[in-house]
Amino acid sequence: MDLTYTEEEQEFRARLRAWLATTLPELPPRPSPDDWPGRRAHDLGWQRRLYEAGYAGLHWPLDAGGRGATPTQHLIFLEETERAGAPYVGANFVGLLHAGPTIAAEGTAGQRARWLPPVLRGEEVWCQGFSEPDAGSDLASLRTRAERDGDAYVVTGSKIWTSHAEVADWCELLVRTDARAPKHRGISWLAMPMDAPGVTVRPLRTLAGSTEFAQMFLDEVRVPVSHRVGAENDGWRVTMVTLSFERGTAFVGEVVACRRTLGELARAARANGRWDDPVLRRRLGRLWGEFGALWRLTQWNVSESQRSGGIPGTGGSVFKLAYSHARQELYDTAAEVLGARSLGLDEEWTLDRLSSLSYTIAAGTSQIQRNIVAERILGLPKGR
Amino acid sequence: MDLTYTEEEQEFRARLRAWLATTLPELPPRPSPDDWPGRRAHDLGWQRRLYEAGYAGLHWPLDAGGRGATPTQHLIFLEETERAGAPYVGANFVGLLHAGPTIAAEGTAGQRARWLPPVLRGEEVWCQGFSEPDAGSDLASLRTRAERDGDAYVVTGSKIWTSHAEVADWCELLVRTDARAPKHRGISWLAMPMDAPGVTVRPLRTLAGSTEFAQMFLDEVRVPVSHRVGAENDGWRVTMVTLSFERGTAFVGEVVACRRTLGELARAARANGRWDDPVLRRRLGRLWGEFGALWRLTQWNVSESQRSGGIPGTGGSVFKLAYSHARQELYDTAAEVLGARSLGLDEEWTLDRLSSLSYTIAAGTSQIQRNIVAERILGLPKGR
Amino acid sequence: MRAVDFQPTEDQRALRAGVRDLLEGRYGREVLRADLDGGAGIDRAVWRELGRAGFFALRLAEAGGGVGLGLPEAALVFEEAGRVLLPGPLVATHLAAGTVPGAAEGEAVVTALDLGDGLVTHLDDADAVLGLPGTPPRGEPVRSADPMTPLHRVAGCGPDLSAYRETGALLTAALQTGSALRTVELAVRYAGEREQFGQPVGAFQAVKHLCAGMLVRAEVARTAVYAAAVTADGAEIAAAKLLADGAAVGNARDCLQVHGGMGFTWESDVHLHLKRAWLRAEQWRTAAEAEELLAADLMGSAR
Amino acid sequence: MRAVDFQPTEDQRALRAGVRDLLEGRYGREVLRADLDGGAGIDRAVWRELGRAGFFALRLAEAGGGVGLGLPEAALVFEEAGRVLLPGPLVATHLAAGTVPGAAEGEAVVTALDLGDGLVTHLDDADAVLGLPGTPPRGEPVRSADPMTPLHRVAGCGPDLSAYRETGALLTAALQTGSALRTVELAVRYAGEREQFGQPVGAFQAVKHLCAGMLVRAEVARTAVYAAAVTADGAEIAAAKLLADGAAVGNARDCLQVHGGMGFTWESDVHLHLKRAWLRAEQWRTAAEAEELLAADLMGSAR
Repeated sequence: MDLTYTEEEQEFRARLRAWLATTLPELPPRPSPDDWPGRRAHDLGWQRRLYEAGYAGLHWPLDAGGRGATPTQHLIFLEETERAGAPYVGANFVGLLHAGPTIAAEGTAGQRARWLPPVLRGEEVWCQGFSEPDAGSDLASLRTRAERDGDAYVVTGSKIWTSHAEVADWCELLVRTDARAPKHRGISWLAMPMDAPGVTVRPLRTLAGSTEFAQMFLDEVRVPVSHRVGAENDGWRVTMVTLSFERGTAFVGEVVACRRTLGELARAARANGRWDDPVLRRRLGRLWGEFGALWRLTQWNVSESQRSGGIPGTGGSVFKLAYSHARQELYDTAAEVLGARSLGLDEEWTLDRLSSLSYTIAAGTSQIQRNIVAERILGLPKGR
Repeated sequence: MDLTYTEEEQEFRARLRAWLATTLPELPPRPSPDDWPGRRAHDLGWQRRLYEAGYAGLHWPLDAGGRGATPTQHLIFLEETERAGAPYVGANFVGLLHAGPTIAAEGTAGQRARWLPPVLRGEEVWCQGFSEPDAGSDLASLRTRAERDGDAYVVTGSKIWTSHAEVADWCELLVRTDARAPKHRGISWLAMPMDAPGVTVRPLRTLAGSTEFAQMFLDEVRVPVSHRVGAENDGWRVTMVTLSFERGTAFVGEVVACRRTLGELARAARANGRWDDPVLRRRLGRLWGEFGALWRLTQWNVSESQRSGGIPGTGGSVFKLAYSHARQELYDTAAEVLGARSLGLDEEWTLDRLSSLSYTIAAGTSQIQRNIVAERILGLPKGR
Repeated sequence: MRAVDFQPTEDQRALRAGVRDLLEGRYGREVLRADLDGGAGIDRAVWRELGRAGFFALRLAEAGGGVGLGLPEAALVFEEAGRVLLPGPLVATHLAAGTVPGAAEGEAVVTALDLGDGLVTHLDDADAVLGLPGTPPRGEPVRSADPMTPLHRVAGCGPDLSAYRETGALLTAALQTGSALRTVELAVRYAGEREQFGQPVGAFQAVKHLCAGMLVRAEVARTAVYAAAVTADGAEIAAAKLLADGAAVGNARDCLQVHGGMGFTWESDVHLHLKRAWLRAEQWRTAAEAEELLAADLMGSAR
Repeated sequence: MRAVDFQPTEDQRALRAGVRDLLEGRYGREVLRADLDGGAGIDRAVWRELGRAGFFALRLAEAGGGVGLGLPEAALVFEEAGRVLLPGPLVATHLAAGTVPGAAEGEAVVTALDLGDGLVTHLDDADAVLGLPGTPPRGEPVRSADPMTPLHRVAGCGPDLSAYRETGALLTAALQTGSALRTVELAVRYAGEREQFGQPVGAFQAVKHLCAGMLVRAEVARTAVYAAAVTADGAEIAAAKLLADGAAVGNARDCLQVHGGMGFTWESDVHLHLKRAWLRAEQWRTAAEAEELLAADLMGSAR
């Protein structure tokens, strides 16, 4: 039981820190949130710099072009980049964390060669076409269908909650290839080119007023059969590999950011006098303790997956449950610090408060997570 | 929408208050909690005084020997007796609030004449034999069986959570008379004499260390068929009449008592300096607001049942959910007021804190209550 | 036998039903969404119609051209306005009736400095500010989290509103209660319709129990509001505001959770309830103030 | 490749397994219930056996007859003691090892004035009080809510315990974590066995989600305790105590709810976990103190 980094890890951190210190000031200014082409260019540019410096695909296996770093090194990377205020993974998210690892694990040599290098080098953007309007928590009930026509699938349906759809080159798409099979058994995983005829993207406005997500309408889109990763109708298993990657370290940067936010809240409360209110002060103190523990839980989960050879453990659901509720509590507390000012949309934490509302819903609602914890970890029986 | 009592109601309150002022000082001292015969005598004595003064069976119909008072008058009675510190209904509880009303509603003329007057006059004590070790939330799955043998049922099984079993004359008993019928359809309601051969009572110790409850073992107990109230196998419906009575005003005295407790907590906090802690003070303020609202909710439910001619509404589950959680929060706050002293069993609120733990469990767990609210009030579908 | 009766009278029920009909006709969901898309100005025609219906003059004496009703009736009517997310400084204009010319009739829009930090709602539309003589002061626009409630910040300290604070808090609590009751309905409807895993999500206990908890919050708050409207007691009003704020915010949150991803979209009405509930929680009486007031009342009662 | 590893080492796992075996053998459920029925005295034989196993001398240098291990090992061992509800002033005696003669070996029972209001546990059995020279002072017996932890009240102010407070808080947090993990197991086992409405109650989502929430609380607390044991940082220890207190109390409450009426009986072990958790929450560092300490640390980090 140790929290002292090895010399090697300390060196890794020092090198990374030095590189960030020289590199970040050279970056162009961030584009506005509505400037999708600008955001794509910015995020890809950052990825190219990472690639050149040897940090691209840190956690990917060596034979997929990655660096084969330990989970701890990946954790250090995520911690340091967030601390230094480096760009978020942004448009590279799906490529680096979903589609890429899936292709690395399940793709053919040709598929790996075609799709992985452009992701690492910051040349291509991926988006995700999993959820559908009628298949949210029950993802496996998806209805977008793909019918075989010669050497292509003809895909028709609609997808929702797709980030970066407007600027993506590829979409990792789940489609139903066998309507008569049990729902988990008739799904396939396809790489769909976003410029294929029949793909329509419509921005989806969230309650925060932003258009971070889109809806995708697919009307007889032809996707070559060679773009299928994994066997036909084996897409559910293929996808679960991807999703468990997401659970592992997806929130590391955010926990670091939440801890920084708490410091800012303390300063703001001192400045406006509300720090003198013990109710608020103790609430901030409690959150400081909770987010400290969440940081340690991240380290715990990482060291566990390190032992098991990189396979993410079941700790992800436990972490997500604790974290998503703590994050909502954090931004409710931010509103307490601000008082009536929290009603202003341009106040520092208001948009974050709005977006925090999705944390108990997205990527598996808290209700679904509790089912997972109860059934898969605790072994409680499924209901009738 | 009015909260002003009518002249008649004010007179009723004034008369009652005057009577309590003269009567309570004449009462003998309360027996110790472990002195069951003493408690029986004390509670019956109090009931006799109520009877003589014309307050017995206030809410019972006139033709059952009651006073036919309005729900509001009953509310005033419960409020004033609690305020004055009168004895709790105690050993008369089941007779006055469960078995009595059931017999009044469903019994024959002979059954009413036999069993109701002794309850009102404070001569006989009833207890309740509903729950079983394996039939808690799922009461209708009860397995105590009654087999017809001539003019008697032969009853074998066991019951749990029976108060006053040690000193009761009668037990309102639910038994299974048809093992092959659907579970709600094979139950009958019997009045069992507690001195019948085959009845064994064993005290059941609760986590509070007390023996308020008992377990009852029934070994071929003979109960005359004439002691059955309602038709054979119709006992579930008969019982539901009783249970809905319980929901109506069962907690009135307790809400009054909780409001008094809050005042005592405020005084205690002022005395030990903890009132200066805004966290505790605001928590007490919030509870004061909540219990005020719960008192109003009681009045709301009573005026609703008054309009509907005395039929208890569905508000009981809503009230019980809010109240049971508020009561637990109240006693957790009492522990905050006391600090480490709350660890002492003789401190004023420690035993109440322990007994408050049963409030989200007894008479329908909070989980069951939420099912009732969701399905019966909100109309949400039953799960598969 | 006559008896005290906390339930609404026949007249009160009729009033409530009438206002509900009016609002459903004049401020149904299509109007709400059109308002939302078209900017957050106040529709003067609706405002005048509210005036004609007696919404603002409700508690003025009949001799003075008012309706001559009391706080209980006002609470019922404001609850209905809260249900449909009717925008505008309803409480302030109601409080100004009889004082600010045109307020009673719905000819004038009156706002109030009922928020902290110099923030004020609907200043651009306002003909007057409660307690301030003359035309409204200028303010600096503040982008509002509630898209239907524009905000400005004004300088200096506002007028003494203590004469209005309790009634303002109570009627705001009534608006919150209406919203809380409405989000129960929205959640229950969605849970009954949306299917996942082969059954309506409302058949899952987790969703069912969220909805049950919402009803409990809303019913307790509603009773507190009605009781405070009847007694006009300061501590009861503080409790009503505290519980109604909690019910409106808590129910909107749970309603969003029941709606899942759909609740996170702009197209859903859930976020409008949440944002308005957040706003109203800051108006007239905050939770911290209400708790301290109740604590003082408790200590007073415990003497 | 070598890497930082927060997980317990092989040695640490072996130590934990050994202590678990020892405690299950010497302090299984029958012993616990016999202790409960037979009065709340400390079994000196068990105490000595704990001493022989190094429970108290764990962190003393090997040169001084100790085991030479650190706080992380102590946290693991105390977690095991918390699981089985082992009674006695375990933390105080552990802290006294090396100072009070016989404490390290389990020959002496040492209590501490680690509660507020002059309360002290197990005074009748104590050979010494931490930080007080000589024999223990007399105290007035106080009937204890925890039937296995007798209480006395002593007069006057106690010794300065600041040198012991953080370690005391941490090891108490470890006891709480053990209890929190144990009540998850008890709840899950009962939920899997108890049938109602034709299925195990653990198949109902409401029960399932209670259990899931319990595991989350326990796992977060456990991680906080382990981290604080490794870093020995004051703020991390405060967080560990705060979270472990919450996990132990909250889990015992939820475990009782899962058990329904059965949990309300004396025969169930659930109430013993709850009462002990309430007691420990008052020892060494209360929630209010921990929150203020964390707030100060936050402000310090925010400078």
